[in-house]
Amino acid sequence: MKTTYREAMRTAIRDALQRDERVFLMGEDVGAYGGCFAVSLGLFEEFGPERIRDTPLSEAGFVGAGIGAALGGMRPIVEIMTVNFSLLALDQLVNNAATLLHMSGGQFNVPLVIRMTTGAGRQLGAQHSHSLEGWYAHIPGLRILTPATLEDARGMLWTALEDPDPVLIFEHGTLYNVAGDLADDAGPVDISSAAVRRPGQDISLITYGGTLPAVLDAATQLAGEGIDAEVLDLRVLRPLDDAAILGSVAKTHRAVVVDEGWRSGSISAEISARITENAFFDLDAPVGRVCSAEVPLPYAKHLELAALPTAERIVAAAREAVGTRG
Amino acid sequence: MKTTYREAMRTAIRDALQRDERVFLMGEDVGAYGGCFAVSLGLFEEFGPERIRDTPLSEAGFVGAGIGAALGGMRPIVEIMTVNFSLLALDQLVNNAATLLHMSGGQFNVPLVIRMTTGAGRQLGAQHSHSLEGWYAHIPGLRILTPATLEDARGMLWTALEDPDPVLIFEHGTLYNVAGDLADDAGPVDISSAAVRRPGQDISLITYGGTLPAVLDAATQLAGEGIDAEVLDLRVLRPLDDAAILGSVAKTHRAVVVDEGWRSGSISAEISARITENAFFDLDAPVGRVCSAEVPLPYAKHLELAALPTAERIVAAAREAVGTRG
Amino acid sequence: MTGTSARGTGNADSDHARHLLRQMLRVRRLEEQCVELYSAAKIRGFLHVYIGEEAVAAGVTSTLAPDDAVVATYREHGHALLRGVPAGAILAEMYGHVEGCCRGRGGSMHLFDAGTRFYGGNAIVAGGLPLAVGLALADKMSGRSRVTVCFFGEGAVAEGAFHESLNLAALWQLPVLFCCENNLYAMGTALARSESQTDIALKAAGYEIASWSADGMDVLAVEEAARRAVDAVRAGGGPHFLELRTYRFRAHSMFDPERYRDKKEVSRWMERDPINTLRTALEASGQLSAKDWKSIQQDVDTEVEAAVEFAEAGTPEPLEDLTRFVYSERSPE
Amino acid sequence: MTGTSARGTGNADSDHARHLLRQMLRVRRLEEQCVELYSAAKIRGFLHVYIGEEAVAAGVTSTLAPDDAVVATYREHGHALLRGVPAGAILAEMYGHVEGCCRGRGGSMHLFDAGTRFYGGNAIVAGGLPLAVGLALADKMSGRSRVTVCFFGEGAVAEGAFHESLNLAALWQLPVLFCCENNLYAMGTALARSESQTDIALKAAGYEIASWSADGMDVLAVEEAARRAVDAVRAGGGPHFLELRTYRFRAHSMFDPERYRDKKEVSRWMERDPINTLRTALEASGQLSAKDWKSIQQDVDTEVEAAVEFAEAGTPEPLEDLTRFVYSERSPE
Ligand SMILES: Cc1ncc(C[n+]2csc(CCOP(=O)(O)OP(=O)(O)O)c2C)c(N)n1
Ligand SMILES: Cc1ncc(C[n+]2csc(CCOP(=O)(O)OP(=O)(O)O)c2C)c(N)n1
Ligand SMILES: [Mg+2]
Ligand SMILES: [Mg+2]
Repeated sequence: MKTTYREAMRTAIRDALQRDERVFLMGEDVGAYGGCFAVSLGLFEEFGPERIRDTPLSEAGFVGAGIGAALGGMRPIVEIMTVNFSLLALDQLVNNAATLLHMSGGQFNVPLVIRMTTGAGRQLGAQHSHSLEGWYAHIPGLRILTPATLEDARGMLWTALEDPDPVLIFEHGTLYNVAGDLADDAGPVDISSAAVRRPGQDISLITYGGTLPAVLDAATQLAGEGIDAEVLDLRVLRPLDDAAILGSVAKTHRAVVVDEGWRSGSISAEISARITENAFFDLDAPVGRVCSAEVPLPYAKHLELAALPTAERIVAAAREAVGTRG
Repeated sequence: MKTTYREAMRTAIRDALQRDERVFLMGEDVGAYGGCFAVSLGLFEEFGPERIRDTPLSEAGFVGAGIGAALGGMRPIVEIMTVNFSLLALDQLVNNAATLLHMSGGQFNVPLVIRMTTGAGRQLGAQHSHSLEGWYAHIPGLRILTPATLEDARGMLWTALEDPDPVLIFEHGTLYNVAGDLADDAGPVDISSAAVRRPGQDISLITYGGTLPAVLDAATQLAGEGIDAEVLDLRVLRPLDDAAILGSVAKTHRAVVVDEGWRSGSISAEISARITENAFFDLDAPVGRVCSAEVPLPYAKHLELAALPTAERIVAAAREAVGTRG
Repeated sequence: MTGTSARGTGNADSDHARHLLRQMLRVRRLEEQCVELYSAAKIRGFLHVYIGEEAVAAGVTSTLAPDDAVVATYREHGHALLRGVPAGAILAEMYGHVEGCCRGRGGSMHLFDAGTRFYGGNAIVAGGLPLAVGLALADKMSGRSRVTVCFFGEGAVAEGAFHESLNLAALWQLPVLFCCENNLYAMGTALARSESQTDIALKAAGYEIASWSADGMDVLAVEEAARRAVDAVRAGGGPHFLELRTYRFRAHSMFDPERYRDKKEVSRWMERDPINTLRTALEASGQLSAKDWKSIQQDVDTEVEAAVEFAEAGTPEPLEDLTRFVYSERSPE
Repeated sequence: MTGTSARGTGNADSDHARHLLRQMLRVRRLEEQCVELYSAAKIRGFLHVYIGEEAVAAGVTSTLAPDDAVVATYREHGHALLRGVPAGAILAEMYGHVEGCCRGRGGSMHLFDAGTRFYGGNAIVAGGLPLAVGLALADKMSGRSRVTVCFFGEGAVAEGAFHESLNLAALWQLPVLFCCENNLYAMGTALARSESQTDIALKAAGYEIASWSADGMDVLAVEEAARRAVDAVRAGGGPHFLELRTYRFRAHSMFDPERYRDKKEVSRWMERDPINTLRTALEASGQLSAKDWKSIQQDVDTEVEAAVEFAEAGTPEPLEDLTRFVYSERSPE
């Protein structure tokens, strides 16, 4: 079946609404407007204003209300239009969603799913281009998902809804229009493991979400140069799938981590540190990182592009790692 | 002169208020109450309610107002009682304070200083024990300071106020009562470099802020075992002083990074990644990390202690690194 | 000014009034015990006691049904106790013992209890309001006629979360009762130094929420106001708001030197002690004999002593379990 | 309903009315040009135009002194233009050129200009309100009699930052004028679906802020209301609040299919086009000749054409400069 990432996401939401009465979607303009990125287009008409619930502009309020509704037995899907606005709700996420289970000694779990668009690449400027999913992965108590494929866009939501704890799903804005084939019987997928998107022997390119396409491009280019890169899609940023990461590096002895966050304190740093800690003597080269330049994302196209990880920069980093003698 | 960290900080604030008319202190209970940790005790009486300005409970509002006042020519010191509440103001910090200079093409700098208490160790539970300074260090446009000594408590504030850009000062709650001698002429200190607090040859122990005392303890214990540890106090978490970090490691060939943040995505990960990237072939052992356990901080004393970096755990990590054959 | 609205002298009314008196005394003694235990270093962290404000929690909780929900603040020992959390489980929690209502992980500011639908214990000012809105939303969407009561201080009124929560509750007509415990101070900040509009009930009305204030030192007045509001909420009347005018007799927390208020102001308010007031009124109208009062006191003392013993006898959680409850161990039903 | 409050026919009044007409037309043409350039892919990112709402910015800015400050939203081209940012610098900004008012780093949503004290250009709804409060605080503390005007949409009213900002401004009696551009929709969300209290001016009054509403389709009415408010603020009367009732004729942004509102509603409002309304009234009262109107149009067209040329001729910033302006290059005075 031909579909897009956007449609796959919408199918997942529709499916969840049909499967479980407790599920509802809530957020700014998810209803009458049709969703700011048209993900929920048509669902308002199909499920009505109670279950496709438009909210006022009050991120802290409706995210907190989502936590409360989850405590109250519902299975809310809260959409924050974009990660940029999620900062307004961060207190609710960090101090309530992520802590209630622990503070209550295991009594109150929060089965909440939060979806948001993330990432740059569309000339939206400094306040609308954050890639903070790696940053969120610092918080114990949260599970962080980054669907990069049609299968994951279609399949992660239901599994997330079955999870007893809060799950954040980050959808990269440049992926919504990605089109491709999806099996007719595509359904729920696991939300705990990384996936090898391209097997290879010479180097591990580790990434997730919005940068997966660029990394796959880079791998193709590298293949042309005789470098056989393995591409690992993390899929889940918290908890990280250490076995998959270390397994890949044990085979290739070299790794470059690619993500769209700012380099300092990026999830790439964490992955680099873990690889070094656990596979130091396996490594033939230091773990490389390709991240965003440390600058609020500029509007101008050429500047924005220069700030982001591109296939060229990934290829260059991989070449350097492979060129290094261990 | 005998003094405490708290008093040194207060002296710094008083000094700034006296030096520059544009300086004022604003925050919850900084005035009539005397400051929630008594840092500003007496200043309300001395400088009056305009310059020691109590605010309502509205972190987003008064942090944003601080940004505006800085744009308007003042030199505000905004106190957020604790880092835990700063999450409510994060949008203002990330989307305004850190971006205005860039978005405006260099026109509007934000000469704002924000002070807050950080850290655990006082049985305050999951919502009052965050150590997020390393997390904040991810944001370009901010400068992050972590005074750990009396000199720095006394000296960092004025230099921060002279900085044209936003500076966040994190004061660890367990340091306020630390007492010691401070030179009578102690004054402004630099806010760009790390400092060696104990020179050593065998291993670099890299830390900052609230964990410096435990690291110094650990170094003393290690000395008893014949391990000569160098203790590096980062002082500034953004931008990091790479030269100091790499310089120390070039000498010792081994490093353990200690911080109170949760391990995944901690500033320790960033430091580990940088060392590996820049000094991979100098290292005789993988860079070690001693961080907090990945759990919302529990109230019970024994559990909290078990979650935090202690001298014992630092010693153990250092022993392991030194025991590793390069 | 120290009068009380105790009116009925029927048997049932008398029983009920004595019950409220007992409830307030239970809170008072428990809190006094906490202060003592804090001084003895048995309890650590931040401790905020409710002494002086007992009429508010006693009056409001007395109007609730067992499956209603309560969301409170870090000053919540009394609310937990009156909703049915055993005093022993509360004290054991503050001891950091596994027998505590949160296994010692929450502490004084984070009491929770699933059995009584007590949703904390929130140490972020105004942080509980959105949760209460969500709990009420769940009830409304599920067609249940439960009420969620949310307690918070007047300091919370300045926070954005207050504003967003009231608007959502009113917009969606949710079954939630907001109870503002207006004790005139947020730590050291007097109401007039934090709100341009000091009439809190009026402020709430600006969201089109039915809203009124009551004398928070008079448990019968609180109860009457609360009953009216709870009944209306339960009947589908949408959110309601109560401003309960009260005062805390003690410092904000164990670290507060109370530089911001006058001793005379405190003693003026102490003349209106909600427990004394009710006791005196009941005695005057013959509804409370010396024997009654003594027996109430004895019962309460016994309860609190037993609670201390329970807490003392508690055990610390094993260190191996440190990272439990970060994620759930089982799927929810 | 389509009447206008244009009354005076004195020469000065006529000149002034024609000036306002010109100002609105400048905004209109610039915005139309933006839409065209967006379609031609010269401008990218998000683009929000102000067509239909010109009377608001024109009426308010006309009452300001040169050193007053303005804080606006992502729908701010008109405000920037009317405060004196050259049209060429605005368009060059959207081209991403170094000649743009922010060197191409800000784009459509982030116009800034130090020279005219234009503080953006903020793409976080309600994110500008606390900044405006702070700017006003700086003025008050420095004893300056400047006014800070903060524009925002009615959608911002639900955000916590709105609440916190109004309270601070009122509490501290700061010289700030809040201007709510109530165009009835926040993207696709109609006012009644986002606010339990839809009378925004009334809501503001709940903070003890002097507050009134004006017809935002009538530039003279806006100006009159604004003048009264600005004068009061400047005279030390504390914060003021204006609700300006207006309507956007175009989609929210270039990506909006406008499923949430009726075409008929839009055309009803278009009958009240602020430019047509004033033009017709001035023509009817003999204050605007056909020649006058033609010359205004020609001037404006010339200005906008020149701006496009300026933007087209602009240059991209060198890539080496990517990380400039993350930190300052020099100390401030
Ligand atoms: C968001 C936030 N900011 C600051 C604090 C610190 N703090 C704890 S209690 C308190 C005062 C709250 O006053 P109020 O809401 O009136 O409740 P009361 O203590 O009087 O019961 C403050 C400022 C906090 N816990 N949360
Ligand atoms: C905090 C935040 N949440 C969501 C958005 C996305 N968004 C951009 S404009 C807008 C609608 C704002 O409506 P209003 O304030 O009425 O202004 P208008 O666009 O009508 O001028 C929304 C929801 C945002 N920019 N910021
Ligand atoms: Mg209070
Ligand atoms: Mg609007």
